[in-house]
Amino acid sequence: MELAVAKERKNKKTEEEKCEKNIVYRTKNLNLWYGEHHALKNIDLDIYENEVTAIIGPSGCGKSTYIKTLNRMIELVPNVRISGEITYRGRNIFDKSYRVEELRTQVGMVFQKPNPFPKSIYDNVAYGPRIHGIRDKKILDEIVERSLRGAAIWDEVKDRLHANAYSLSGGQQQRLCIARCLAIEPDVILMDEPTSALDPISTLKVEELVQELKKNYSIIIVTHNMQQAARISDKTAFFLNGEVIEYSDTDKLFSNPSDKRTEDYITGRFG
Amino acid sequence: MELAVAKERKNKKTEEEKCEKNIVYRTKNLNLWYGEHHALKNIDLDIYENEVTAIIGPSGCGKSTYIKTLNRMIELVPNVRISGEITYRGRNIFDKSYRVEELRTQVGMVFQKPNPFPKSIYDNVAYGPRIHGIRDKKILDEIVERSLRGAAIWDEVKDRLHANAYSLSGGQQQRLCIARCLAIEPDVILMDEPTSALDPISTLKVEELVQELKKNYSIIIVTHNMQQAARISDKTAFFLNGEVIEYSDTDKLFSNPSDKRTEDYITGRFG
Amino acid sequence: MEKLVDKQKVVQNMMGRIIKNNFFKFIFFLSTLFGLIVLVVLLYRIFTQAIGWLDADFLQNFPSRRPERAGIKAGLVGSLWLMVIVAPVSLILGVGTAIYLEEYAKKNRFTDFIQTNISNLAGVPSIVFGLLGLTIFVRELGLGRSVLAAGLTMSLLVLPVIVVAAQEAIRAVPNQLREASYGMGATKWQTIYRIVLPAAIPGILTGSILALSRAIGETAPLVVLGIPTFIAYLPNGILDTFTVMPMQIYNWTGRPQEEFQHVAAAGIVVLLVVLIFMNSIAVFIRNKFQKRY
Amino acid sequence: FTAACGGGQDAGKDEGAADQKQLQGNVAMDGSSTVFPIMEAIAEEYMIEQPNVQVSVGVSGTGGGFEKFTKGETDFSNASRPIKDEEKKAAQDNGIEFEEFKVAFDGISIVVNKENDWVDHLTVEELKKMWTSGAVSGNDKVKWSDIREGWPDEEIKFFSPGHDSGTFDYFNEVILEEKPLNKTAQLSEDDNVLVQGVAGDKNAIGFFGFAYYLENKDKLKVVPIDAGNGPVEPTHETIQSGKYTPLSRPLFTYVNVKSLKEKAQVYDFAKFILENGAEFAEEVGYVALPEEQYQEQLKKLEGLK
Amino acid sequence: MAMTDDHRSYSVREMIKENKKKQGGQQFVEWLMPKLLLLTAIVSILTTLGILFTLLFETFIFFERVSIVEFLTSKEWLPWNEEEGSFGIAPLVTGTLLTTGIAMIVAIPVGLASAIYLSEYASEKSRRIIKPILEVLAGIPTIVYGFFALTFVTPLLQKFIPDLGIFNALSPGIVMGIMIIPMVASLSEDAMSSVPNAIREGALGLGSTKLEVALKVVLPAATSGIAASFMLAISRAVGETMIVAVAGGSSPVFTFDVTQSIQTLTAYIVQVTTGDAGYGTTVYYSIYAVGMTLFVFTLLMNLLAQYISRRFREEY
Ligand SMILES: Nc1ncnc2c1ncn2[C@@H]1O[C@H](COP(=O)(O)OP(=O)(O)OP(=O)(O)O)[C@@H](O)[C@H]1O
Ligand SMILES: Nc1ncnc2c1ncn2[C@@H]1O[C@H](COP(=O)(O)OP(=O)(O)OP(=O)(O)O)[C@@H](O)[C@H]1O
Ligand SMILES: [Mg+2]
Ligand SMILES: [Mg+2]
Ligand SMILES: O=P([O-])([O-])[O-]
Repeated sequence: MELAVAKERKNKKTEEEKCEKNIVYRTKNLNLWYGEHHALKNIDLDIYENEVTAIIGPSGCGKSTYIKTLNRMIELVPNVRISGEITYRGRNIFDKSYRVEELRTQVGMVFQKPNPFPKSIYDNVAYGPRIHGIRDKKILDEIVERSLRGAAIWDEVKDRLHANAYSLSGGQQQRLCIARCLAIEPDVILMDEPTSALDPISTLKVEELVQELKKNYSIIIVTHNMQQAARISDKTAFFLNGEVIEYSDTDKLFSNPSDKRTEDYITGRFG
Repeated sequence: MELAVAKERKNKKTEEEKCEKNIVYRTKNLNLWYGEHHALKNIDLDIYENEVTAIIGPSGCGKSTYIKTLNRMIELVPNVRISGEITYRGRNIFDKSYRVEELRTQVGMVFQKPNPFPKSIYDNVAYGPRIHGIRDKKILDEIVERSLRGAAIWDEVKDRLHANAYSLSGGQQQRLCIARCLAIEPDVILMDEPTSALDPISTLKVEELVQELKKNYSIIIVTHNMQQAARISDKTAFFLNGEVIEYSDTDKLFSNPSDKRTEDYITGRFG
Repeated sequence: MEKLVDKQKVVQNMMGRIIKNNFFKFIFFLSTLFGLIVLVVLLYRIFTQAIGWLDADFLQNFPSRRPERAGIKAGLVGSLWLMVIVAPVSLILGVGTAIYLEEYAKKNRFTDFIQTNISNLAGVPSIVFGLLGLTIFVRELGLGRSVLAAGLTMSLLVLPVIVVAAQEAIRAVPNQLREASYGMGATKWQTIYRIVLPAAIPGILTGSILALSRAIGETAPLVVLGIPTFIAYLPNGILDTFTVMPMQIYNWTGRPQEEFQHVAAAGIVVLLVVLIFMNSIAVFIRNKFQKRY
Repeated sequence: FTAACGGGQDAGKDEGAADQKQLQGNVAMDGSSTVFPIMEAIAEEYMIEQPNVQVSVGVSGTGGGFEKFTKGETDFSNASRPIKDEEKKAAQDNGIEFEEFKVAFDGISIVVNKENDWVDHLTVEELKKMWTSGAVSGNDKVKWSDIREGWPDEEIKFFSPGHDSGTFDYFNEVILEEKPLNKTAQLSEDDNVLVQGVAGDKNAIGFFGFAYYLENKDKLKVVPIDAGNGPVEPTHETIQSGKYTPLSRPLFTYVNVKSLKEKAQVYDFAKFILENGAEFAEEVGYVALPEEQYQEQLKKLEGLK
Repeated sequence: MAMTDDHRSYSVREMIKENKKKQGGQQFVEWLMPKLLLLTAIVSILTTLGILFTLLFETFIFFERVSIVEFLTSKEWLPWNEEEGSFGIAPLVTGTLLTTGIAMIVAIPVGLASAIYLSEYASEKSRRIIKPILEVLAGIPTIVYGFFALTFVTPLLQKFIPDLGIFNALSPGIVMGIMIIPMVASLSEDAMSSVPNAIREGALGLGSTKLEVALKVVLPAATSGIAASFMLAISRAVGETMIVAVAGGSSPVFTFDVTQSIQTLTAYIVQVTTGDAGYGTTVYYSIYAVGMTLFVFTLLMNLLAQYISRRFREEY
């Protein structure tokens, strides 16, 4: 098992602080095949509460595959075969009795390309609460406002809540997607390269938002941008060819990688 | 005007070596609008013969727009307006009498995503020579072999020249596209993020190939990967918001950028 | 390295290739124009024949032995009644089938079979559907030559077209939207009902309206069903007998009196106006709700 | 007369129901396309008198009409020939009783092109010779000169209604005597198309219903037929009196006796047909029966009530 | 738990949990909908079965009276003669093939050329205007085309071909072709537009003219979609009724002469259903045999189309 880490980086961690953090996700010996293609190999990884965990690695190494497995979104792909175990808050997510809708209500997801619904801004955010049976207009209004505030986009859209979401810029769309995700108050938020389709300024905004959100949520973020991982995450996992090569505190991984391949990657030798 | 540079980097350049290189492309005060959107602003840039010129910059800064203007591919986009001048080998490419087909025969292009034709490998490479009136089977065979060798993919495909190009892997497809481009013996090769869709190993191969090709061709390459620019190019231009912020020898630009924004970018402060 | 590509020749060839391109561009343009010209000729002939016969009376009158008294009312209203059945039945069946095939069906032989069967039905001549409707709806189910029997026959006739259009529209909804919905913990049906269908509706409607306009112009299957030609009353319900515009037009063109040719032309104009109206709705929907994702 | 527009609804108002009981219900009629114009006219007028009765007239052809009639799907079936034995049997099998009524005469008119100045009349034999396949030295390419001395040495162009029409059926029976039709004949189901064909070709000859000739008198030349009593041209008089033989034929409507008995409107409509058939037949280009025949049939009808 | 710093009166998370307990109805809907939708999908199968049932039953009776060998091999279709009638399907098939063939000779080149123009040359704007106008052409009732063929095209053609009969295969064939142009154009255009622009750019980047891109790259890449549009067009032409019934004549003769009057399979069915033939006669049953022939024909066309589109399916 990994050493638990204190939230403030650069502080010296003491043995006593170990296990101060709760484990949200525990992955044990996970293997995944797309048909014949072995995309994830013996993954062991623990994700901690109220931290930002970054997953980095070159294209095709399995980052998206892994993060999609965490909320069983991977099951939408035909011919996927999985072995091993993932527990979320102690419960095996592949359990028959675990309804996938329930899991996904707890675990929100933000995607690489902003994907708002072709509806109004308001309806986008209210979508989640509505499908979960919240109908009361007043409560919905409140949820929408709070979520949009939470995603730091309220001020930009408050005057046009009923405009179509596609009238927003890419960066705004992405924050709207985050707001949509917040509206059902998930426990964990998965983000798959949430800024790769955004301009630098929007990227900055989203990054700040992630920092803000981790107070209340556990966040797992896939990124191909190492600087980004270094800037915003507490822990980083480096994937290569479907394997976890290295997983440790972000500071340590970037300043003093223990594996040669990690070093090659972060110094731009390949990828 | 920029200082001319000797081909071997790290050598000290002397004043006498100035202008040793011929200018292939000269861009003067180029402006470009997509409808209302001002995408390129007052671009001045000279491209030298038998060099690799890299263009870097964050997403949306106009890299692709610029490179597409060089072979007038940009004209395929409706509502594009251009002012200023680009001369290729002394001739204004926007000249009425300058046939766009002729220009593009001189200036090959490799795209971000490999885009082979849905034909056999052989027919892909033979396509260019054929449309230019070369019918002789023997000459075609020779051109195909030479181009595939030139793109360092001959050994991998020589036994299945008549297989469909889409049976190749992404990296092979990209090299096939390069071979296709070499087959008409262009003078300049434009490459728009040619490796961004490839895995690390294929990327490496393409990078080596670029180094090899610059002996015979002038190459302009767009990349979002700064390490790549540093590794393979002689000159680098840094674009931001449609402007050229800095253009100089690659070594200089990366080790000692003269603009604060360049520095911010290459140190990963944004983008 | 010796050059295999002779630049000189390449440049020499260039002019010929460009001329060829321009020549063919012109040919292609003429071909496109050809269809349009035929349309103009056709419309011109019909309109000049119809002029003077097409007035408010024509729209308000029932058929008559006297050409100057004959009107399209029964056919016009009958065609609309036909739509009352065809639109909901074919839409529900067509969209239901499309959703099943695109969202629920597993890739297996049975699904392949349904798919093959649908594309095959799309090619079955309309007159064969007439035989089907006559046997099953008119006779076996005892619906007689009613709006219902004809409507069901026509629904089956256009069903494959609607299924295919709806499938394409559903397929065009980006997967990311489905993923986003599932990601919120939505169930499959919630996702389909709240996300996929609304996004696909413009496409579905466009295809369906074009299919329905085909149903409005069809004659052959109704001839086989034995839909009456002379009717001087309007149907009160879906079990009443009725007639449609193409049947009336068909009858008028066969009459001995020259004047009926003009009546027929006037009928064609009315039918065309209805069709163009429907097509413009389709075009409007298509342009207005162009996919923005 | 345009005042009568707008259908029956308001027309019935002033005539009132003083002497006549207002009826209700449906009358379903189908069958011959030849009879259709007469029935259309009758139905149109009938519905002015009885606005609450809904009469529908279909055009499934004589055979198609009988198919439905013998299954009990219609009350009336119009026919341009008498019912056939198979159809009678089908009716019997389905327990359908029916009665036949004559409505009018049609005179099948033989026509040639306006510019044809050589044909003054044709005998039945000549007709038979030219129209029957292989009757002229085993050849279907018949010249005018093959038919009568002195006529041009040019090939005749034949235009005939399609094999499945009542008109052809009758021609087939009385002229061809069931022998195959000349194979060079152009066939169409649409009589207007035949009119155009004959009008457009100097060497053409064709035949179709009297109404189509009447409407196109100016474009065509009708041929008097000699059945042994000298050439007779088809006119109202010659057709009605039976002088125009053998090409004048009766048109029928068949009524379902059960409907007649059970539905007042069917009986009433049948009566209306017989009372007004003469007038409307003439109006749409057919020839009325002699008056006494209508009277006889009305009596027959009353007997069925 | 979450959002502890937020001053709110309720927890969405709690509300969702609360609601989950009452969501039996939702689960029932989830269970029910696929089954309902499957039922709608089965309607299409029932339709085919219905067609087969309708046709087979009466076709069977027909073949009790006429030998299937005669039906398939005889070159004479003389159903009207009670005693010496002959039921060889060949003349109707050749009539159908002739008109279909002519229609294809018109529709395929013109339709394809229009598709190329619309997809490769025309601007987005003109495409948006022209396509719907062409669709109007496809929407005009076929009976209108029938009279157009008879009263306009035939006389026009007679000026060039004096021997042309008033009924012939040529004129309705051409008009049918015109009617089908939009279908070929529209479907082929769809197939060509779905060829990724990247491939087009690749070719242009090599100095190709637009013509070369269209003919040497886009067309081959869109083969399957284009072939499918041809197949559909053929099916449509084979099944077309009113045009040939009006302008083609009703002479079932075994001929390949396009200037002659012919009869197609569909026109025969219309002739009999609107005609004089008695119920229960062999002629009556023959329309079901002819209908069956049409059905089998379109089935074969369709299987061929599927084979072609599978065979030439491009993966790009
Ligand atoms: N649906 C699929 N079917 C088959 N193989 C797949 C599928 N999705 C991904 N793969 C393969 O699995 C491997 C891992 O893919 P994955 O998308 O997880 O990579 P990634 O690390 O997210 O890359 P990127 O940075 O490009 O998003 C790749 O080799 C990919 O080709
Ligand atoms: N066809 C177009 N119509 C309108 N605007 C466009 C179009 N193509 C690009 N743009 C805009 O022009 C700007 C420059 O785009 P360009 O594609 O050149 O960027 P880039 O530097 O190549 O970015 P990337 O790294 O994402 O490829 C962007 O703001 C983009 O949104
Ligand atoms: Mg990924
Ligand atoms: Mg770009
Ligand atoms: O329709 P007919 O039977 O009279 O030809």
